[in-house]
Amino acid sequence: MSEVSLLTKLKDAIVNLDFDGSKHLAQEALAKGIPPNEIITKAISSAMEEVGRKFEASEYFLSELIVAGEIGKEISQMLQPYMKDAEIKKIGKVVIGTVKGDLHDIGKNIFGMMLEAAGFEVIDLGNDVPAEAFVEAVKNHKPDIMGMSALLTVTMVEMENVIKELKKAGLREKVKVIIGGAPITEEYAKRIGADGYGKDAVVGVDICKAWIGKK
Amino acid sequence: MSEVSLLTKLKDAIVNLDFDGSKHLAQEALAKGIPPNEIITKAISSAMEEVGRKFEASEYFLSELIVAGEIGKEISQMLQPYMKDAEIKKIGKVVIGTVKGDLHDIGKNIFGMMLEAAGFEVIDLGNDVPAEAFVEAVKNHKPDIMGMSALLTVTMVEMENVIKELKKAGLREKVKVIIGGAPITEEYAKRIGADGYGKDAVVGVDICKAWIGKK
Amino acid sequence: MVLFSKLEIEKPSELIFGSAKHPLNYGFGLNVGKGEVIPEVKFFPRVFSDKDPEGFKTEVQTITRDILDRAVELGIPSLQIETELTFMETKNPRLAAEIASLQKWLMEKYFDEHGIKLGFRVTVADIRDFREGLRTTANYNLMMETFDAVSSNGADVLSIESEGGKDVFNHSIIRQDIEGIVFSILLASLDMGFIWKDIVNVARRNGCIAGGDTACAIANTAMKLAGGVKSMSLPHTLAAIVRAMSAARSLVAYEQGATGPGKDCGYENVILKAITGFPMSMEGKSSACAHSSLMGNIASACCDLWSNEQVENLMLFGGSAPQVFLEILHYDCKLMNRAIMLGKALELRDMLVLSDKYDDPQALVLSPDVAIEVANAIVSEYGDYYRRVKSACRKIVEILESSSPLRLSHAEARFLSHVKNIIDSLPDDGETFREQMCKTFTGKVPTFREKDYWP
Amino acid sequence: MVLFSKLEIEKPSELIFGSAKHPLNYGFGLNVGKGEVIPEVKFFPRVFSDKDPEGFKTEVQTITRDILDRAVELGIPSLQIETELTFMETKNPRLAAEIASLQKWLMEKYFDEHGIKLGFRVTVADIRDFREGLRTTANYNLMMETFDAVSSNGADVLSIESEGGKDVFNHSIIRQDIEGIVFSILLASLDMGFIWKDIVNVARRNGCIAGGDTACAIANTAMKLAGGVKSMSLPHTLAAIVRAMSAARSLVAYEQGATGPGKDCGYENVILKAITGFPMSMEGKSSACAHSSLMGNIASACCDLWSNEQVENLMLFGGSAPQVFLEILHYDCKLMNRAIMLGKALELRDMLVLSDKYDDPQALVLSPDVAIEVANAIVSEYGDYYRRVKSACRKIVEILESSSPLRLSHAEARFLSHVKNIIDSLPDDGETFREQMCKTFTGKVPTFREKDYWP
Ligand SMILES: [Zn+2]
Ligand SMILES: [Zn+2]
Ligand SMILES: [Zn+2]
Repeated sequence: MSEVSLLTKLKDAIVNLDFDGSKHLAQEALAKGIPPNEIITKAISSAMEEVGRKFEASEYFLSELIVAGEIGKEISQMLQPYMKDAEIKKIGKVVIGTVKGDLHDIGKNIFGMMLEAAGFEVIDLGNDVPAEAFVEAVKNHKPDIMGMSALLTVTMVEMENVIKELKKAGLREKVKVIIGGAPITEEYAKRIGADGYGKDAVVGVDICKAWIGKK
Repeated sequence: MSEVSLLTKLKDAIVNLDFDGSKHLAQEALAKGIPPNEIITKAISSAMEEVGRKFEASEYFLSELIVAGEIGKEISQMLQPYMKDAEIKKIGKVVIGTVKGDLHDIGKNIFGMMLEAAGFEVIDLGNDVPAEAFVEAVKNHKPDIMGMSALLTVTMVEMENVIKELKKAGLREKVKVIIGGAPITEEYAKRIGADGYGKDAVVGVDICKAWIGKK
Repeated sequence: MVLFSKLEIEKPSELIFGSAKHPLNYGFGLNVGKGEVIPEVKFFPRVFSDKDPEGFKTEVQTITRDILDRAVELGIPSLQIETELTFMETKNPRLAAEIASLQKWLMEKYFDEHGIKLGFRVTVADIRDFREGLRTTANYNLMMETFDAVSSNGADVLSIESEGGKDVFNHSIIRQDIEGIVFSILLASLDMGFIWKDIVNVARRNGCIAGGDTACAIANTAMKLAGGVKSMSLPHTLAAIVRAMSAARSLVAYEQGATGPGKDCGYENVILKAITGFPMSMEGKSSACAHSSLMGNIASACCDLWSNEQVENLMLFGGSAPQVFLEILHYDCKLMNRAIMLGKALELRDMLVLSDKYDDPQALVLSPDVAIEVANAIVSEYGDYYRRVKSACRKIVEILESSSPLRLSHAEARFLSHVKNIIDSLPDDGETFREQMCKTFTGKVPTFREKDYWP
Repeated sequence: MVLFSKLEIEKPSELIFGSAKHPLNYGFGLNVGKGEVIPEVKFFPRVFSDKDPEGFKTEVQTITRDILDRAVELGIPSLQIETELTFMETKNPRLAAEIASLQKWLMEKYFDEHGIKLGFRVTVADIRDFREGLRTTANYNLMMETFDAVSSNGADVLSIESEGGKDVFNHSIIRQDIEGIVFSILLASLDMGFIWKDIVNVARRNGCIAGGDTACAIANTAMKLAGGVKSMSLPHTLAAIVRAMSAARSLVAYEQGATGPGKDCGYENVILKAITGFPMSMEGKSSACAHSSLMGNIASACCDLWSNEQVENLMLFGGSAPQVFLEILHYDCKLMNRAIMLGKALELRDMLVLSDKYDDPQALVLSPDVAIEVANAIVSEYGDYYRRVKSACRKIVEILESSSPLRLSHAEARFLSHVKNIIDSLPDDGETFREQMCKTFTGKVPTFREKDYWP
């Protein structure tokens, strides 16, 4: 099998959510000497893009996106020992968390998973994260992007507070801020001074990729 | 016709909401030399009490109470020129008003009308009355009682504010405070430090009469 | 002027939800009264300062989008949105126009993207100050300017809750003064004749629909005063009588050229639907968010649009209150529409009617058979604003007295016979009545002036 | 242990609102499932600090009185109030007892003064911490103490929304992992077997009724994730399948001696009513205040109590939100009860059913005919927690595939055939399945421990 057709098969296996098949094909690719980096960009990343497209076209469910993301992540991890340090470098760093008072995290988790599959390093602060913890994380980890999520209207106001605290700490200009969650709208994001609004995880990841590309 | 039966007939006429009949009978009583004071206590006041009882017993509607109150008031005014100054003295003075933000006044008007029929002097501050105006009125008119009404839940919180302002002005101990209106409850009255709660105008007037009696 | 001298819908079995004799087609593909009941959702913005028009615009935009999003999530096929302008908005025609066009733009977007059929009613506030007079005052002109602004900026249907006669009514209702109440409804009719001529002109000029008016300031005030089943504030029979009489008043809009859909809070719309054949919006059970009533189910029996009346844009667990109430309306409509599809509309209608009809005199008035009797009493005196009010009153008193199993308390029965005596003692002709009443109320009700009604 | 090996209600025409095979009588004269649908109102207190038990008591008292006042104003004949204890209240049995007895005292007062029939359900929160383990932990004991406290202080009916298996479910549902979902429902069944034995004992000791449980943490999570008609978060067929399977889990309460009324948010109650013949509380349209759903009407088709699920004690124009939603529930019930009186209950039920049935797979599950098929699939494997979940799954997939005019998207159809393959590949016996799954989930879901379910 040619390199190209092997990578295409791997990509298809991921798109079809075939975990075992993907694993075998990735091992085969490694055995054939295909550089891990190429496996990641030509098979895994493009599979994730395809799955994202299918989701946007209402052919795939969000839950299938998650499964694809998990397969992609596991295979990437499998490839890591075979990569040179320089190659492991992530395309960007993102700190994410659900704001104070909000105990719901499904949306944030999906976003984090998809960011990782897209090649980002993700630092997940978890749920019910107070403003200070966001500020601390930005100070210590120096991420390119900070993402906040809220599922409840009563907690979404906390986002504005976090941005204020970032400003006070003189960190607002050092990081792009993206927000998301059921009650959030484009207008709200603008009003509180966020840089972007991800109406779903796919859109959110696209925005992050665009920001990194421009840097 | 004996004095007693004449006053009984007048009382009945008021209870039956017969305006013209009441007027004639009152004139007849005056002509017979019955002292105005006696006409008021033995006919008008006791008619009002009877109407109040009928209302409490679900035989009369509130609207009928109002009509009776108006008849009583008009006849009292008719008798005034025949009374000595000492006799005109009211049994007590009440300042009433609907709190700031609230434009509804039917309840307060009924209360005022019934207070007058019961022999009180009533100073009506109207609707949408700011806290300062209540305080000013208590300072200037030195009433025995101050009554506040609210029809809306959003405005009822203003009552607490008025009581606070009274305290600040050192007037809280000089006046009894009664409150009423659709959203008000006994608990609420207690919580904000009012002296009484009138669940309807009849009960409110009874409370005011009891307060005056005790003085 | 259109004179309705007979009923457009004469059979009780044809006075039914989802179907009007003269259906309407407007907005983005909306068909009203043509075999489908459509939710009409109305909201109250949360803006805490009248001095913040930008905040107002953002709030209305958010609410409108929320509503449309929920409609799409639920798969709602047809929807009407009503914007009831506040005083502040009505006094600012430019702001009203901006808000209307913003909402219309959103509606167009959702119609294009999701195919949801949409209609847009704008209700202008009656901003007249009774102390200044009712006609040709600055506020009157401003109000008409706002009608013009919204109708040339997206409104499909124009409405108002006009308040003529309200001062005399308020004075009279709390005194159970039947003469005064009849007089106030006569005044309201005269006032409507004046303002609806102008509204219909504005609507025609801008190619939009003159909807209808509601006796909110009169009949709903009586309803609210009457209160719950055990409340003794006001006879419930009086509230019922006021409702029946108020139909004679609200009819004036249609005589001046309005074509419906009548406005939600006019419970008298059942009677008006029988007279005019125009589709009507109604509210009841699912407008408990705005006020309690004893006719939650029967109010839906003849509706073409089904409304929540008004709900503040608070957040509930299930979404914003306008979204939540849209969802409730939607399921109410879905049930009625399924009954229509199954050919069982009349059976459902009768269940709705009978579930309330005999529990309160106010509910009885909304029963299709009763509504048609009252409607007949009104059109039998067509053209005479005074005599038709009296006629409606006499008819409903007669019906209330003989409607077992409706049980009236002793006090209610006593009150009913009192009304009969009064009504029979009123003069035959409006001129005499006018003279008597103008004498009584001039001075007694400070804002009442004869020349506001007979210029 | 009661084993339901056949259905108590076998004919779809007998699975209907207001009537259960085994009605219940409790509280102040309340008859549930005996020819009348009764509103069950539930509220969420506005107390902003968990550290303010006095504020809590005052708030609950105010809400209870508001509800009872509105009930009297509307002339509501029968009413159930549900108090769902918060974590804070559940962790404080003395406070829970005080609140229960305060509410009960108010109910007695209104029953005495106004003759309104009243029932009182108390739902205790599942306060167990999965990290500590599910059985015989301090929190478990505290929870049982609170059951004891409220049932000896006024509660008529005890309920809980137990959460066994929820961690495995959460992990599995967002991955569409059918095996994991089946396993989580098996875990939930085992957990219920344990806790309901204890709850039934407490109830018997205190002479009150063990109501029922709900698969809220499982099936309602799936429903919420599935979202609106156009949402692609989760297959709606998956949410439907989870609902059907979850009935096998919620049945366990009745096997342990609960007698209903089942708890409102268990939409699987339709299936359970067919199996057990016990009366059920349901929620739908009028619980839009708590969450949106695509089965607002069909959910009422078989209810005996009709609930608003949960509403925060906010103020709306028409009164407090619990008052407003009580009024809406009341009119829903009034319609159903009138249909019963007119001998047209079945016709109304079918309108309610057909208005939603084919619009979403989740609605289809609640249709009486479908519910009875699923119920049969469950009892055909009675006594085997694992096999009956599989059986329900297979049955509902079969029904969903063949239910025209239900239209499934390409993606949904693809998903359904995937489920069929998975279900057919599962082992026959629970032991093998248990071994496989425990291996899979131990470690993967950090809070999952085999010994919590197989001690
Ligand atoms: Zn209105
Ligand atoms: Zn209205
Ligand atoms: Zn629940």
